[in-house]
Amino acid sequence: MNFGEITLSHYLALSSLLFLIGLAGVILRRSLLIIMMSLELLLNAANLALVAVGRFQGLPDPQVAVFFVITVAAAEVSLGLAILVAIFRIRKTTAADQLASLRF
Amino acid sequence: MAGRGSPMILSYSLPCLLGLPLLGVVAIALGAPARRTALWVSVLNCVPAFLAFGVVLRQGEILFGPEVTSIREVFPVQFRLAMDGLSLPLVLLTLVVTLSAVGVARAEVKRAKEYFLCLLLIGLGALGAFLSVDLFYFFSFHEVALIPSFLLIGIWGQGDRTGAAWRMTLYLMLGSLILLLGLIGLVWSAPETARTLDWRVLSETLRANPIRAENQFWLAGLLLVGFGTLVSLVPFHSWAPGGYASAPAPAAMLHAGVLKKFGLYGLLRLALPMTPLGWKEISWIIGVMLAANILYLGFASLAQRDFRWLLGFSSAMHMGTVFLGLIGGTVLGLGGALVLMVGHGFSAALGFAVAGEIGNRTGTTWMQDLGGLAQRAPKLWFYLLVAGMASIGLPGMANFAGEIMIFFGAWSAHPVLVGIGAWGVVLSSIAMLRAIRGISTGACTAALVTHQTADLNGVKEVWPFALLTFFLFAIGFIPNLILGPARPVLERILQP
Amino acid sequence: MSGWFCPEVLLVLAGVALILADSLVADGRKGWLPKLALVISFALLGWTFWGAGQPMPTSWGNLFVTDGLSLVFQPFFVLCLVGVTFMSVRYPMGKEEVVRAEFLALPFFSTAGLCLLASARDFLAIFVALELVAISLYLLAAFHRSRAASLEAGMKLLVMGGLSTGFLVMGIAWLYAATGSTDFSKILLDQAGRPASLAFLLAVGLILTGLAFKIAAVPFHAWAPDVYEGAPTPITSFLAIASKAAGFVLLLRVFGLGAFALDSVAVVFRPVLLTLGIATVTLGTLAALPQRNLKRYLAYSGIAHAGYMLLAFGTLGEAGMGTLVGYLWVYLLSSFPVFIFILEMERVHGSADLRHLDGLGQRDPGVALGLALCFLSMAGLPPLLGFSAKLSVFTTLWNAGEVPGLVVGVVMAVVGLGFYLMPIRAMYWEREADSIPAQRFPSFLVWILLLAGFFQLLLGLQPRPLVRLVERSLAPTSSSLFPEK
Amino acid sequence: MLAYTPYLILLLPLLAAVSIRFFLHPFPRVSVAVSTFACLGSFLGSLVFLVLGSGEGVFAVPSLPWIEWAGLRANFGILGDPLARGMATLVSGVAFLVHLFSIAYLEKDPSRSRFFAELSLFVFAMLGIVLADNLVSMFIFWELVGLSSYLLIGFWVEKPAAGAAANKAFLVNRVGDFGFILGILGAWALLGTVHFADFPARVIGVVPGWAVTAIGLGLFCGCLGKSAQFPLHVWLPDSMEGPTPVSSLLHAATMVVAGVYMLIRILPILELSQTTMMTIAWVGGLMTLFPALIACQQNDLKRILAYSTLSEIAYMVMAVGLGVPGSAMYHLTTHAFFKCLLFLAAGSVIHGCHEEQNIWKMGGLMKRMPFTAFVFLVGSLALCGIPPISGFWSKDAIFAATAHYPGLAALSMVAGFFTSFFMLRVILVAFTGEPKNEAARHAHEGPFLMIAPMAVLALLSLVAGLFPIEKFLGQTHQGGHAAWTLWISLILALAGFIPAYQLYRNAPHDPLHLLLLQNKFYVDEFYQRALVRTQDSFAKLVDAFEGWVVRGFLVRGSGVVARASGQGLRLVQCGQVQVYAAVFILGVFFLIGWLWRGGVLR
Repeated sequence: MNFGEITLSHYLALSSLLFLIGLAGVILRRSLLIIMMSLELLLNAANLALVAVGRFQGLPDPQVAVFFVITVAAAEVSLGLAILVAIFRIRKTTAADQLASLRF
Repeated sequence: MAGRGSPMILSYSLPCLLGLPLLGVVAIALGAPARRTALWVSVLNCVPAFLAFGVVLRQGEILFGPEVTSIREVFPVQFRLAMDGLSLPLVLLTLVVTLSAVGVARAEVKRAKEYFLCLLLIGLGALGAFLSVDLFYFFSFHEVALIPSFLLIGIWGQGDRTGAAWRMTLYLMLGSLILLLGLIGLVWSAPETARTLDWRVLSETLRANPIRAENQFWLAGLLLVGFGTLVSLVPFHSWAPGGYASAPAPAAMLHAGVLKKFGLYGLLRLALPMTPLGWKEISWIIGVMLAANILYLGFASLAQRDFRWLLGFSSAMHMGTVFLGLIGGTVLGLGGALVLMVGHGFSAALGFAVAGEIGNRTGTTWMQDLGGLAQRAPKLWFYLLVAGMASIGLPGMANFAGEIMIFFGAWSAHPVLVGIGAWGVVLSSIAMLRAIRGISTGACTAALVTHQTADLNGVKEVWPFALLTFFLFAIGFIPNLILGPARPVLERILQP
Repeated sequence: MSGWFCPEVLLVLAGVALILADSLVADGRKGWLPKLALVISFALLGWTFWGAGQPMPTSWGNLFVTDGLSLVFQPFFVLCLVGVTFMSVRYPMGKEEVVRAEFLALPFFSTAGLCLLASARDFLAIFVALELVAISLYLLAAFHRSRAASLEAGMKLLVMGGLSTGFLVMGIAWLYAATGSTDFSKILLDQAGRPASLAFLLAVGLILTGLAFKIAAVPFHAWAPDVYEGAPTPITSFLAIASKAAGFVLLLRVFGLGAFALDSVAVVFRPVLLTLGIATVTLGTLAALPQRNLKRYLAYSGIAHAGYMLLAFGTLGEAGMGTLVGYLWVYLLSSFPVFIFILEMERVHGSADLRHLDGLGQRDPGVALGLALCFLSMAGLPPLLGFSAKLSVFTTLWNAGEVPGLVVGVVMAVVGLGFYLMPIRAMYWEREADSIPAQRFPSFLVWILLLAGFFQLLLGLQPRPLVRLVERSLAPTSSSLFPEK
Repeated sequence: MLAYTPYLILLLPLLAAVSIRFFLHPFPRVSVAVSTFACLGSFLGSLVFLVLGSGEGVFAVPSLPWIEWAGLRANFGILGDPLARGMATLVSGVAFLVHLFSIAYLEKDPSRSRFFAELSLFVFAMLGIVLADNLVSMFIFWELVGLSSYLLIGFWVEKPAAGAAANKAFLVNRVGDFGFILGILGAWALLGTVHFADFPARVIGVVPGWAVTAIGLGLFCGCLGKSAQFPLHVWLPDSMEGPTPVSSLLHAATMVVAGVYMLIRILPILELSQTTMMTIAWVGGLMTLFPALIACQQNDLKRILAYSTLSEIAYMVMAVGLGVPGSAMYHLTTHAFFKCLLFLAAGSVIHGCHEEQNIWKMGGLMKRMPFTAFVFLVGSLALCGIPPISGFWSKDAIFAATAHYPGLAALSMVAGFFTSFFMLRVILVAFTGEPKNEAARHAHEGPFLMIAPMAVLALLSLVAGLFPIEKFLGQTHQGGHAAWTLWISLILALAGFIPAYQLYRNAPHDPLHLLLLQNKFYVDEFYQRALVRTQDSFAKLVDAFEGWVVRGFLVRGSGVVARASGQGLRLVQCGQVQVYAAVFILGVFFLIGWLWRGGVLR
C-alpha cells in the first residue's frame, strides 16, 4: 500500500468519475431532490479536482476556490429547496417529469 | 464644393425632393386628408425636380452634401445626393408615376390613411435610391419600399394576396441580401487606403486599379443575381407576375413602373463600370437568362386568362430586352436600355392603371368575362390601346425607340439574341392583341352596361392616364430628352 | 472597477438599502419604495454614464480591471436595471405585493454581478460574479410564487444553471491543472508560444460550455424558451438581454482580449464557435416560425440574434469583437421596448398571446408603429438600426472568408424577416380582434415605443454614435466596418 | 424654315387625326370636314411638291432629329426624289377621293368621327412611308400603317368577325416585320447606313454571299407581310370585314402596294444577290396565279376583288424581281386607279343592296344602278388588261419583262386568263339576269358624293395608260416590247371571257363546285392547326410549368420546408428539464470529442 502510486491523474480520474455519476443522476433520476443532489455531486467532483490540483502543485489558490464553490453550492441548493417546496405546495409532487407545463 | 459651381441653393433641391414626400407622410400620419395631401405633395415635388433638371441639363450633374471626408473615416456613411444624366430620367419617371398612381387611387378606399402613406413611401424609397450617392443609402432607400408594398398587397390586394405578398417580400429580401454581399465585395475590393461607400469615387478607384479578374467574375455574378431578382430576371422572376396581379393598381404601377428599374439602374451604375471583365465573362449566362425571359415568359403570357396576370408576365418579359441592351457592349445599346427602362415604366404603369379601372368598374379582369369596352367606355379603351401598343413596341412611343436602339446596339455582338428579342415583340403582340380584342370587342359585360359611369368620368379621372400617355409619346418622338443628358454618363460607363 | 464609488459597490449598497427600508417601514406606507428604487437606478445610470471612473489596469488584487469594455458595458447593464425596475413597478404580482422589496432589490445585486463580470480578469472572480447573477436570477424567475409557470421556470433555470456551473467549475479546476493559475495574464504568459495541451483545451472547452449556457447557444439553449415564457416579464427581459449580454462580454474578455486570446486556442475554437453560431442561427430562426406566444417568440429571436453575434465573434478578429459589442447595444435598444410592451399587454389582455396584436394598427396606431419599427429593426431591415448590425456581421464574415456562415446567415435573415413580419401582419392585415379589451394601453407606452422606433430610425440612418461606442469599448482596436488587417 | 414646308404634306393629316381624337370627336360633321380638308391639303401640297421638284432630280429637305447616336443615324427625313413625289401625289389623291366617298358611305354611322380620325392617321402613315428617306423611319411609318389598318378593319367594334380580322391582319404583318427589322439591321451592318440615298453603296468588307441573300430576303419579308404575298397572304381577304372605303383605299389602292414601293426603294440591296431577285420574281409569279384560281370560286364580291388584288400585286412584285421597277410602278399606279374604282363600285353596290355582299343574292343591277355597273365594267376591263384601257399598258410592260423567263411568263399569262374569267363571272352574276332577292330589287344609286369619286377614277383608269406616267415616277420601264408576250397575253385574257360567258349567263347558282378553291387551298386551316394550336398548347404547358413547378414546388415548397422544420425543431422542446440536460450534456461531449480530435491533430 504505497501512496506514491497515487498521482494527480488518479484524483482527476476519480473526480471525472464522480462528475459523470452526477451527470447521470441529473439525467436519469426522477425526483427533483435527487437531481439537486446530483448537481451538488458535480460541484463536489470539481472540488475534489481542485483540492487535488492544489495539493499536487503546492498552490494555495485552488484550496481557496473550493471554499467559494462550497458556499455557492450551499446557496444554490437552499434556493432550490425553497423553490421545490413552493412547487410542492402547488403541484403536490417533486417529480421532474411532472414539471412540463411550459413547452413547445 | 457641393453642386459643382451651381449655386449652393439649387443643390438643396435634391433633399427637397425627398423631404416633401416625407413631409407628406408625416402630415398624413397626423391626420391630414390622405388623398389630397399625397396629391399635393406629388405635384409640388415637381418644383425642386425641375430646378434640379435645369442644373443637370446645364452642367451635367447636381450634387448635395459633403464631399467624402477622410476615407479612413470609421463607417463613413455620408448622406450625399446627386443627380446626373442617368438618374434624371429615372427621377422623372418616379415623379410622374407616383403622381398618376396617387391620381388613380380612390379617396374612398378603406383605411385611406395607411393606403396613401404606403404609396408615398414607395415613391420616396425609389427617389432616394435613384438619388443616393452613398451605397449605404442607395441600398437602404430601396428597402424602404419593401414593407409598404407588403402591406399594400396584403391589405388592399385581390386574388391570392396573402401568398403573393409573402412570396414577393421574402423573395425581394433574399435578392437584396445577395445584392448586399455584392456591394460589400465591391467596397472591399478597393485598395484599403481608398475604401469608400461613395459609388462615384469607388468607380473611379476601381477604374484606376481594377479588381482581379476571377473576383470580378464572382462579384458580377452576385450583383447580377441580386439586382436580377429585383428586375425579375428568369429564373428569379416568380415573385413578379403574381405580385403584380394581386397588388392594388397604384401599388402595381409603382412597383412595375418604378421600383423594378432600380435593379437595372444599379447594374448600370455599379456592375458595368466596376466589374467590366466579370460582366463580359458572365454575359453569355445573362444571354441565356434573357432569352428565357423573352421566350419562356412570353409563352407563359400567351396562356394567361386574367388581364392582370398577363400584364405581370409581359412586364417581366420586357426586362429581357433591357438586359439585351446591357450586354450589347455599345453605348447605343445602353442608351436603348435606358430609354426602354423609362418607356416601360410609363407603359407598365398605364397598363396596370387601366386594368385597375376595368377591375373597379366590372369587378373582374378575366378576359372571357369582359367585352364591349370600346362601345361603352371609349376613353378607357383608348388608353388600353395606348398601353397595349406601347408594350408591344409600336413606333411613336418610348418603348419602340428603346427597343430599336437596343437591337441596333446589340446586333453586332449578339445577332441571335436580337432575333429572339424581335420574336419576343411578335409574341407579346399576340398576347396583347388577344387581350385587347377580348376586352374591348364583342358582347358588353353586364357590369359595364349597368354601371352608371362606365367610362372614365371627366378630367378628374382622365388626367393620370393622359399624363402617362403624354410622356410615352414625348419620349417616343424625342428620345433625346433622355439620351442627351445621359450620353456622357453612358459613354463613361464603357470607357476602360 | 475603480475605487469605492464604483457602480458595483453602489449597486450592492442600493440593494441593501432597499431591503432595509422595506423592513423598517410599516406595511401600509410602502408606496414610495418602487419610486425610490427607480430614482436610485436612474441616478446610477447617470453615474455610470458620466461620473464613471477612468480606465485602470488592475484593482482589488488583480481580480478586476477597468477598461473600455467595462466602461461601455456598465451603463449597458445599469440601463437594463432601470428598465427592469420600471417594469417590476408595473408588474401585476397579486398577493405577493408585500415582498415586493426583494423583487426590486435583487436586480440590483444581479446587476452588480453583471458589472463585475464586465470587468473581471480572473476566473475565480468570474465564477463568483456569475453565481451572484445566477442565484439572484433563479430567485427572481421563481418569484411569482402563485403562478406555477413562474416556479417551473425558476426550477428549470436552477437545474440547468447548476449543470452549467458544474461544468464551469470543472473547467476552472482543469485550468489549474493545466496552467496552475486563473489569472488572465498569468495564463497568457504561461501558454504563449507553446502548443495548447489537451488538458488546457479541455478546460477552455468546459468554460466555454458555461458561457454558451449564458448566451443560450445551441445546444445549450433548451432552457431559454421555457424560462422566458414562465418567468415574470421584467425578469424575462433581464435574462434575455442583460445576462445574455454578460455571457457575450465574458466571451469577449476570455477569448477576445484575455486569457484565451491565443493562436493555439483560436486554431481549435474558431471552427467550434462558428459551428455553434450556425447551429444557433438556424435553430433560433426556424423554431421561431410556429410560435404564438410573444415571450417565447422573443426567446427564439434572442437565440437567433445570439447566433449572429457568435458568427461574427467566431471569426475571432477585431472586426468580430467590434461587431459583437455593437450588436449587443442594437439588441438592447430594439428588444427592450418590446418587452415593455409585452408587460403592458399582459396587464391588458392577461396573456402574451400573439393574437392580441390583431388589429392593433387601428386600435392604437402609435404603439403599433413603434412596435413594428422595433420588429423590423430586429429583422435587420434598412434603414433601421438592426440593419447596421447585420451589415457588419456579414461584412465580418465576408472578410474572414467564412462562406458557410455567410450563406446560412443570409438565408436565415430572409426566413427571419418572415417571422418578424408575423406580428406586423397581425397588427395591420388582420381584421379587428373579436374581443376589444376594456382596458386601454397607458399613454406613456405610446411615447416609449414611438421614441424607441424613432431611435431605430435615427441611429439606423446615422449609426456613427454607436460606432464611437464600439471604438471606445475596444480601444485601441478600431471599429467593425473597416478594421486594419 | 421654308425648306420644311414639305412636312406639311405629312403633318396635316396627323394634326387632323390628333385634333379629332382629342377635341373634335363629339362633333362628327366638323371632324369629317377637318379630316377631308387635311387630306385635300396634303394632296395639293404634294402636287406642288411634284411640280416644283420636277426640275431637279432630288428635292432636298432638311431632316428632323430622332435618334442620332453612336453610329446610328435614324432621323425623320424626306427623300424628295421623283418616285416619292409621284407616289405621294397618287396616295393623297386617291385618299382624298375615298374621303369624299366615305362621307356619303358612313353618313348614318354614329362613330364616324373616329373613322375619319383613323383614316387621317392612315394617310399620315402612308405618306410617311412614301416620303421616308431611311429604312428606320420607313419602318416606323410601316408599323403605324399596320396600326391604322388594324383600327380601320376593326372599326365596327361590335362585329366579332371584324375584331378577329383586325388581329389577324396586325399579327401577320408583325410576323413579316420580324423579318423586315432583322433585314434592316443586317443592311445597316452590311452598308453602315440606313439611308436610301446612300444605298448604291459599297459593301463594307467581305461578307459571305448567303448573308447578302439573307438580308435581301429578310427585307422582302416585310413586303410579304404588307403586300400580302404567300405565305403571309391570309390576312387580306379577311380584312374585307372592314368598311368598304377602307378596303378600297388601304387594301387595294395604297397600303398593300407599300411592299412593292419598299422593294423598289431597296432595289440596290436586293440586286446585290441574284438569288434574292429570283426568289422575289418566282414568289410573285406564283402569286399571280394562285389567288386568281381561288377568286374563281368565291361568292363574296369584296373577297373576289381582294383575291384579284393579291394577284395584281404579285405582278408588281414579279416585275421588281425581274429588275423592271419602272413597269412595277406603272402597274402600281394604274392598279391604284382601277382597283380603287372597283372597290368603290362594289361599295356602292353593297350600299345599294343594304350591306349584301354575296353576288348570288344580287343580279340585274345593270338596270337599277347603271352608272355603278358602267364604272365597274370599266374597272374590270382595265383589270383584265383589255386595250386601250390603262391596265393593258402596264400589264403589257410587265409581260414584256418576262420574255426571257418562260416559266414566269406562263404563270402570269394563265393568271390573266383566270382574271378575265372571274371578273366576267362577277359581272354576269351580279349585274345581269334577274334580281335574286328583295334588296337587289330595290337597289339604287348612291348620292352624288359617291358618284363623283367613281367618275373621276373611271376617267383616270380609262386614260391613264395613254400618258407616260412612269416619267413622273422618274423611272423608265426597261426592256423593250417583245411582240409575242403582248399577243399571247392578250389572247389569253380575251379567252378567259368565253368559258365565263358559257357558264354564268343567267346561271341561278354556281355550276362549278371546286372545294379546293372554295376553301382557298386550305391554307387558313393549315395555319390554324399547325401553328396556332401548337403554339397555344405549348403556351399552356409553359404556364403550367411556371405555376406548378416554379411557383408552386420551388418557391412555396421552400416556405413549407422552413415551416415544417420549424415544427420539427419545436418538438425537441418537450418541456422535460432532464431532456434539456441530456441535450446539454450531449453537446458537451460532442465538444470534447471535437477538442480531442483538435488536440490529437495538433
